[in-house]
Amino acid sequence: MIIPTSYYLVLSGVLFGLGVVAFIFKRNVIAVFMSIELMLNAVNLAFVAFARAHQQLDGLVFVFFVIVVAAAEAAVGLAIVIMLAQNRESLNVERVNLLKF
Amino acid sequence: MIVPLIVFFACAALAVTGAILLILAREPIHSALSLILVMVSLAILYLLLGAEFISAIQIIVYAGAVMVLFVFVIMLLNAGVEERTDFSKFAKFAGLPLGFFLLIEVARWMYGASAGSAIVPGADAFTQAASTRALSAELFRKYLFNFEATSILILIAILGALVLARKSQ
Amino acid sequence: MGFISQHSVLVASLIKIAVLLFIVMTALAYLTWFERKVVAHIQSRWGPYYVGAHGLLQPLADGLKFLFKEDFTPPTSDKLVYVLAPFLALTLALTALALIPFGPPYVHFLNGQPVFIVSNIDIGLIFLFAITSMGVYGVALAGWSSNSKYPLLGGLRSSAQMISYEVSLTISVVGVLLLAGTLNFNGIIEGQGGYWLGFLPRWHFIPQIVGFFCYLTAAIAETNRVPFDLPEAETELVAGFHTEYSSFKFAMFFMAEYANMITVSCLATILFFGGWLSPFPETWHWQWYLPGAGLIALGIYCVVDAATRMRGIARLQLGVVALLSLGLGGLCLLPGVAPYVQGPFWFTLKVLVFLFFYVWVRGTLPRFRYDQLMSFGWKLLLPVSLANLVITALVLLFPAFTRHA
Amino acid sequence: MMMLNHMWIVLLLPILGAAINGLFGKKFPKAAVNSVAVGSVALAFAAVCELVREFWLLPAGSVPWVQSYYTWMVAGETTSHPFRINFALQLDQLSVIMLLTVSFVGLLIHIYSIGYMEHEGGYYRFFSYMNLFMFFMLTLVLGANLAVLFVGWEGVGLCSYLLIGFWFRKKSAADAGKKAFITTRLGDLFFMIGILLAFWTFGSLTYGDMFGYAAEKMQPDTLAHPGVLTWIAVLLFIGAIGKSAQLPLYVWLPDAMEGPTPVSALIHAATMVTAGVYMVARMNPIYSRAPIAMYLVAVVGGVTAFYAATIALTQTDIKKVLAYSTISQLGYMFLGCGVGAYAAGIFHLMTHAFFKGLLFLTAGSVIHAMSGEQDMTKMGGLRKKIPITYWTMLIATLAIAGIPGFAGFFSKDEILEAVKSGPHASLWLWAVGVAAAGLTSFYMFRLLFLTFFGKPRFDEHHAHVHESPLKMTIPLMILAFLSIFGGWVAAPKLAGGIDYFDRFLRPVFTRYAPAPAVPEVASASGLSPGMQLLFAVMGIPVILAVIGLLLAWWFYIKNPDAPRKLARKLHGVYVLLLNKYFVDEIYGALIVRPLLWLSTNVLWHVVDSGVIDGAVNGTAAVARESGGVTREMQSGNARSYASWVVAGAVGFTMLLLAFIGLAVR
Repeated sequence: MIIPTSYYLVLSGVLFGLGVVAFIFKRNVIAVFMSIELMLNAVNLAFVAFARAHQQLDGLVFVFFVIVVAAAEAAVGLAIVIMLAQNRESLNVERVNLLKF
Repeated sequence: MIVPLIVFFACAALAVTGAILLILAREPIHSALSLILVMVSLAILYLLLGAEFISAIQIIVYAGAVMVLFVFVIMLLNAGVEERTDFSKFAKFAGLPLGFFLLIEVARWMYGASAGSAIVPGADAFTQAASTRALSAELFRKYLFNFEATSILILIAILGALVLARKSQ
Repeated sequence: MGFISQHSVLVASLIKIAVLLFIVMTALAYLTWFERKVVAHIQSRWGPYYVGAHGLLQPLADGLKFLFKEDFTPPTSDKLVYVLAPFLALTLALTALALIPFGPPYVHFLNGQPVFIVSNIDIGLIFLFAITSMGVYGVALAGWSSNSKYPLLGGLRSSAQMISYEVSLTISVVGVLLLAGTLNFNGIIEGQGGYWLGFLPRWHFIPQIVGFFCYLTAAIAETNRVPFDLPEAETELVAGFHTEYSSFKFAMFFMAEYANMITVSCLATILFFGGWLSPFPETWHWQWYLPGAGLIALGIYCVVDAATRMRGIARLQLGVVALLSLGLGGLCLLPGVAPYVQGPFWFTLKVLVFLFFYVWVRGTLPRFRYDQLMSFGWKLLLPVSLANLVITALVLLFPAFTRHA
Repeated sequence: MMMLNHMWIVLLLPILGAAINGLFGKKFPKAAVNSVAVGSVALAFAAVCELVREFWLLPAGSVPWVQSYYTWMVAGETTSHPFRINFALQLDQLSVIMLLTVSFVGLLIHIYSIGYMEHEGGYYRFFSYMNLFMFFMLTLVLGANLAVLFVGWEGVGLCSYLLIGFWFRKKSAADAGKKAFITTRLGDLFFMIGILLAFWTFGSLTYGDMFGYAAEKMQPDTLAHPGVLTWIAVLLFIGAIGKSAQLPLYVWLPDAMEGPTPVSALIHAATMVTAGVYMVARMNPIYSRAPIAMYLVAVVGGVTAFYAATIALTQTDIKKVLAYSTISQLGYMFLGCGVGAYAAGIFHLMTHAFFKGLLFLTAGSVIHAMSGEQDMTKMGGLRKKIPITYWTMLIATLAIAGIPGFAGFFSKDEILEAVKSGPHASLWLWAVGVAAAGLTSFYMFRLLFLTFFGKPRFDEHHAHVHESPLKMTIPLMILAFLSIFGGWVAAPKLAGGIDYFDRFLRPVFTRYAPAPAVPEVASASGLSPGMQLLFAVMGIPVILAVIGLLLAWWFYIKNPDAPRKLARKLHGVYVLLLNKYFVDEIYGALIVRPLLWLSTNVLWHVVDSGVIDGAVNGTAAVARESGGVTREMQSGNARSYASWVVAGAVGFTMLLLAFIGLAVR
């Protein structure tokens, strides 16, 4: 009994959507970051599934790259978060609203 | 053999619940844990898909390093319960519905996109094809430049993190 | 019967898991005994002595004590995570062992399943790392969830420390991978077969001596052992991340730590010391009798000891131990059995050496300061292991050195 | 053949020196700066010598020797005659002469500068500029087409600007620099037009192609029918006027004396200002085909020679006198070229480089000795105190005055000879030239006497007069030697023999010469060699020179108050000359003030502040207003931003589903 690719893809779609919702919904900066990670993961799943479906390794390689990017982004992002927390005593993105008119 | 299907649905359920928990949890650390849950179940799915190496990497890098960093930061900043402010009316009334709409759209679209390629050969064949050796060959021959580029990216990330950290002291 | 024949793989795995669990648990228990004894002797004490002969029943007593103590959960703690942490720690620690080949793969059941390894997967090493890399959470979450100062600090330290040293750990191993050209444990071990100059075993620790020491250091740090045991530095943070833990949850952390020790030692054995390979050429057949001889010698020692120094119950225990070891020794001497015991015998021997080394280090070295720890990890260990990796790769570019073209 | 194939080395060395000193010189000790600067020039000179040695061995067929190193500019590849300029270098007899002169005099002056600039700030800057100048000058000389020549042309202009304004804190110096630059630029404008016209005419800027085209495909212009050739020649010559400070664009050169004396010696006497002459000589095939232009060159040259000489009579600043004499000598060179005696012109260029360089250096030495005093009326009686300077300057003066036996005599005599009896002879020009010769000797000896003879006119207690160090005097001696014997290559001609210099340069000027070719400048009349020699020696120029000498002696030694009397008698003339014919004032009134008025009232108040600022501010205002409208969206709340992003994503997916989604199904 083999599992159709569409299952995986739909799953990844759902995860991605949830990631988007989380991205909007969460107020905590770190959590927002996590939702980004979630989206990336969803995309990875799609990549692997396609790679499997077309019997090509490129998808896997791309997953590899995505993971690398995610790692880099986490490193810098979290450093920024720390700075943020030190400069203004709140992790709530809505309270960090200097970037405006 | 029904086992893979069971595994798939189990992991899928875990992943989705994890994602939902990530949204609902008020403690950042719980969000982190639920995200780890998602990642682990995804790793199992990768195994199911026959991408052993990727699943291992998924665990090592994501669950083992990135998420640890998250947890570490949460602990360091002692991030408490998140306050559910709603300063942005647009986000409240338009954002979330749009988000869910997008969720449905994407899911539907993915389904449509994959409708054509539903036939999937046995995992073992792919496992052979996607052996670590083959993968590395692909990575270091065809995608060598991109690989190097990512290394530069990592380097820059490290430097950036260093600079930020230094300034913060 | 039909079920078994159908799912023979499943059954075999279950059996192996059960046996392994039993052995490991016992081993953990007696590892504590071993450690206390050795440290005691290093510090010229007797160590556990009264509970059973040579304190042999001490671990049992400890286990009972842990079981019957009150399991106290701090009210302010984050219940879910608080409970989750120790389970996570122990589970991961034990799961890692499932990948270790304790003996050669050609020893197998009727259905062709190898006896000495639970799951012989293609990328074992990476999977091992995957599992150990998750191990951080046990400590970190424990520190966070118990919602108190010292544990938090301990958790912070440990997560930082483990991430930092995991990097060098992995990199120091890559050199071996380059030499072996495979991620499969059995592959790595068999790659180390053969001899230089006829007698010097082709073990990786000779070309990878630098990598080996890097690995050793990083491994000690990974397992939070002295001199890197800052997460639980008694003198600074009462007991570090498990300050708030009592009774059996504490015991789980304890076991997890020792299980990790074992795992890491096994890994060192596999990667650098040829796993279950014997140091002597196959042609020296007398080595087949070594296991049996060793056990019998132990038995005789116990008999003598019991006869001369022990009294009452203790004498009885030693008698039992003596009987066991004599019996096993005799079994191992049987020509039909001897060849199969070789692998496990050598493996265990090497692992024991490493464990002894662990304890030895603990008995001798003082604890690092935190900044020292970090700077050591990032500024010394990482560059060295990186250099080792690069040099290995460069050397391997010369076809003369490559074994797997 | 090595150097021949690698002529660029000659250029590379100075630019390297300039770069090193310019970039790192600030940190270097002076010794290092010296060794870099002088070393690079010395090596360049050595390279030139090797180059010349190899050039001698070259078969006549392969002269001129052209080496193209890379394609510099290309345009209109597809058109009938594309615009393609190679960075090419050319070596022939003319460039050989120039190369030797420039590099050798340059080397000497570099050495001299070590001593002269010792106590100056911006030491490294000075030498870096000097090297840069050497580079550009050599480029100018070696270039194989007008474009490369133009690069050198502008480059030397730039360096001259930088070096005149070397003491940029002194306003007069800075102004002088600007004046020089702008005035020359005025000429360069026409020069550039000339180049473009030349390209338009010949379809190429490479000398060979241009001249070949002119020789084969074009009819020479005549006095009656001036054509495009004349235009090209005239335009180029205007550039030369600017560069070589001829009437009416000479005004910058006297002010250029604000720069350090070695600069005046190198740039404003020996090399750069002669670039114009070189250019005319280089373009000789064109000039020979444009009689009007030729005549113009001759007239401008002759008139300038005389005019500048008259001004020099009354100047009291030692360097100013030399400046005007330079102008007038340059006039001689143009006069020579103008009458078709290019070789004579170049010959005078070379000898002039020697003795005028020497004169400036000695002047510098005097100034050095007087610790900065430049006014001759405050000198005097220096003969005993600085003997070397005195003797060398005497030699130079004799040379420039054209006293027989010295370099200047031969070259000047050759020019005047050509003016008198050349193919384009013109008697009045000859008269002018001769008069100028007399004046030259007068003012030069005036300078000499005022400086070195009579009783000191400064209090000897304060001014501690001292001879310059060796590194300054040795170049003086070498140049003095050259100012004596530098001209003897042409000596045999006077004895009825042939002029080796002329013989050597001849191919350059005959290759494309329009028939009839210039006859070998042999004896003008059928007199016997001895008589010729006599005539030549006793020729009118010489006599006038001697008269000038005597007059100067009578005026400034015999009875020193005679000049004042004379000045009182001829008051009008005196004032006129003293104020250089009020040319600066006239230019100021005619050109500078209107220009200032225009730029202030029109360009500034109307165009700049009105139109341009208005446009800029307008843009800014528009942006501000529009931003004010849309900025409300920028709530600064990340979540709303995210929501907007999602909205966009949704819209996009809708589109995709609308178009592609169907296809996928």
